[in-house]
Amino acid sequence: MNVPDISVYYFGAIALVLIGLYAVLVKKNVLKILIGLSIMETGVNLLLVSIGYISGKSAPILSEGITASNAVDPIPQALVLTAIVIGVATTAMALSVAIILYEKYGTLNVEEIRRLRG
Amino acid sequence: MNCITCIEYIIVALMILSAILAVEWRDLLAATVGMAAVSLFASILFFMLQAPDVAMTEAAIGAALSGAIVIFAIKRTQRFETEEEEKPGWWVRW
Amino acid sequence: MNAQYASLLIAVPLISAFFVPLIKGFGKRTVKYYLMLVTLVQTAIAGAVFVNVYRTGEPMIVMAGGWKPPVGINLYVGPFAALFVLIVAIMSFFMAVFSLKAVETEPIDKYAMLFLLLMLGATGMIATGDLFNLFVFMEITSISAYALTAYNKTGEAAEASLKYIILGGIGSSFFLIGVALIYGATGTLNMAHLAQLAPYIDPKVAQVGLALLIFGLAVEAELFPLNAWAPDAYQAAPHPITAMFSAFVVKAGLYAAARLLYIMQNASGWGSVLKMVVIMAALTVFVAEFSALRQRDVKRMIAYSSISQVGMIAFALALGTQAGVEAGVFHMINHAIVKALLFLAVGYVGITLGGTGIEKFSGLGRRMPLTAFSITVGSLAAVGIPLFNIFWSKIRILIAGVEAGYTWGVALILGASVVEAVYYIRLIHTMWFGEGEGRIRENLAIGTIALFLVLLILFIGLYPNYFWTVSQKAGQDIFNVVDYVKNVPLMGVGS
Amino acid sequence: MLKRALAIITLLIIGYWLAQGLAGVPFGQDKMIVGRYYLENVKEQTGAVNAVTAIVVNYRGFDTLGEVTVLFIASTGVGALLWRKKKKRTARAEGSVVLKTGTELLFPFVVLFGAYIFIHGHLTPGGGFPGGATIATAFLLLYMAFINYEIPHRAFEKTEGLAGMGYVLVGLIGLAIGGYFLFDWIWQTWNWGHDNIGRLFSGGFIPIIYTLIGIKVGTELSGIIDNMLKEGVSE
Repeated sequence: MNVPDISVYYFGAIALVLIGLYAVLVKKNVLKILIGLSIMETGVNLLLVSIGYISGKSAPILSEGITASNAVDPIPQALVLTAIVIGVATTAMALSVAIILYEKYGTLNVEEIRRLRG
Repeated sequence: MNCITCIEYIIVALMILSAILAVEWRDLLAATVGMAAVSLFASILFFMLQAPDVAMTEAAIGAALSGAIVIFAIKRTQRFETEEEEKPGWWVRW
Repeated sequence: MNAQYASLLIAVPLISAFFVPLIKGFGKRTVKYYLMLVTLVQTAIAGAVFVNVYRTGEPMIVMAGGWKPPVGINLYVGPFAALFVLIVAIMSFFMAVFSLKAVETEPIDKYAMLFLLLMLGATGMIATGDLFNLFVFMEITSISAYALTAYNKTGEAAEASLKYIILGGIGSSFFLIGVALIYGATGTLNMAHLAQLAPYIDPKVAQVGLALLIFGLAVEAELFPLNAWAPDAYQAAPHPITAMFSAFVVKAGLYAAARLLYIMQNASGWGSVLKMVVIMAALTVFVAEFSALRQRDVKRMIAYSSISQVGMIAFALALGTQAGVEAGVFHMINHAIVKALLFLAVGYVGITLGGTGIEKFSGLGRRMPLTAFSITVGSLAAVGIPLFNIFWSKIRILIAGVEAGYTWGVALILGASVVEAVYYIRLIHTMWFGEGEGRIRENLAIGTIALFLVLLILFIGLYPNYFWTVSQKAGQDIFNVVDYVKNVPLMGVGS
Repeated sequence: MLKRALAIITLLIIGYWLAQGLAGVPFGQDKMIVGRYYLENVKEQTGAVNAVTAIVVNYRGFDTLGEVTVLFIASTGVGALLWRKKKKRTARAEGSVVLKTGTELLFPFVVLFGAYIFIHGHLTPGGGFPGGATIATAFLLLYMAFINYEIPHRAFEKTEGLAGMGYVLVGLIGLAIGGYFLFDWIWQTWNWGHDNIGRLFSGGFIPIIYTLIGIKVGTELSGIIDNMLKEGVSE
């Protein structure tokens, strides 16, 4: 079993994805699950940006002497801008559903909700 | 190992630590703060990865606003997690 | 017709949805009629696009912003997309008519916006030719679907929606990791360009990336480990929305998965991903049919039946042969018609009699003869009786499966069909021979739509060849990647 | 405990699998194909200095249209789900004097700063989304400082719809003038601002679209905050 050789950014991103997934898998509280999902999304965004990074080059804003040959890849950054906004949209949607759940059942624990439904 | 690399390591470590705390804390308000901290550290990392646009957006939307709406939701529901039993994966059961 | 005008398919629903806040002051009925009008306009545009594509035989390539494909985003309205965009528009129109009667929960203006955007998302998913754009449209579809699932604001609806959100969130994160891997390995996001570069991707990256993409889409496409949300959401959503889920939202996910699979067919490690999809599909069929058997609620039972049919389509699409893909597309069309009819009729019963439990259906043949007749035809078609449309597509899937060497899968589907027959015949028996009296007047508009769909089922059942040639063309559009790449006007970037 | 251990083992397997895939995509290396084209041509083709903005609004403008739609869906959906016949705010504690005075003083400046961020999106980092979020933060401050404050709902909803329609209309004008949906007609057909790249009046339709997006995002996020903060009251 060989250990894959990855950089610290990749490691951080994968760690965030796994921690978020752990919360989604194991936790019972709805809001905790949603916090887990949000952490997962942050991890994915970090992964995307670090894939576009090129060592020793600077931000893709082509003023002040920065030319096309020494800028990092702009596409992943554009994608992440979109992904962040989509993430907050999902979170807002999910939270309002959680509020309805709490109003109907008086709890946020998913096991209790299941029991109350019978 | 120069200084920049060691700052990278420290920030990644802090980010993972706050993620773990955000998942483990029973107090949801504290967990939300942990989630916002993850976003902030990620935004520093974005800045170090030469992505200032993303760093700004993440700080404004990922850390501030999504933290704020989670706090509003907590205000309308309950603040503490109840004790839990061992039955993972409610959402995969039919 | 200038190919760029196909962009109206996206622009018209979008601008109409943004227009709704300005007319909401005129009252509920206005908003509902406005919804009908917009879907009708969309149907007209989709019809024009369909006629154009099938008459010229050339796909319409929309280049957003005037940039040529790998630089800009393109929409690829080929034979498949033209056909399904039309189906999406027609079904939306029918369901907009049905919403007149079926949806009374406030706020209607928000319902209309979400309805239009759900239609827009499915249209975009089918038409797009760019990997990340596919993700954006997937999110449009799924977020509006989350909101519409919980629209009734009952406890069940909220729970179903939350399940959907959690699974969908995991799915979209996985999809995005897949996009990151594929982008990192190729440096492009355009599907045609990806197809050209696929053979040069590192095999491990290609395998992991493609598996993640398919895994992410499996939530929308309702494949086995990720479809736990589907029955709950189908049951809890407003009736027209349930029909839309079954008729085209899931199809958009299936199509996207199939398109990505065949785009990457030159990458090494492709075969193993294909096998994974076949196994997931077979499990979907099996689990869903046996769960359907023990349901007491008719809407939920039909939901399970719909999921099992979706598994069959996924099985056909993942066979990796041309016959399989064509049969899968034919089954998609038939399934859309049959399930739209069934959910329409069952939903109508639900709003008139106040529930969809099996006891409400007792003696329905005497109480609401037209509705009962539609449900009967739909059930018989869903089982796959000869003379009805699904028979033809099912038998083609089975033949394609045997040819591709998946005899165990074919045996499983045949067994599942027997189970399906059991519960549908139980339903028909309850309707025609159960107790129940008191004739109820049936709504004319809904009756007309139901009759139209019934006639369509019978027509395809008797003369399958018209639709079979259309779906053959659409299937070749998915399967024949060489033509796909040739049709997209790629500009040479990089080398 | 057993289930938890099982979950952790599954996660580690997934992580190992992902890491193996990622090992094939080395960190810090130049993998650009399309990205190189953008960097080389961005100034002549779009007039923007910030390549990310040019990609977001111009080259991949279709994605951004979808993104705006997603946020619109979220605000509509939150509005639909938290809809009650009668709603009112339930805050009990008034903000402190510092918060109230500070908010009164800062509010115009925060809004102005948000506007600055989205108008200069083609020159500096930022753009419509962070700018809109900043504006929403200003309204958030108002909500926190004053118990009875509410945004003007009808006006905000209409602004939201109009800004969205404006974006699609700009795209449709492109279809009419240049023949392509979301075509940059200001820069490529009318050739406005070609001699002042790097200053405010350049970048084709990017400032226009980012202004529309900024207004839309600001109103939408304020609407979400408003819906989250108010609870239904029974009569």
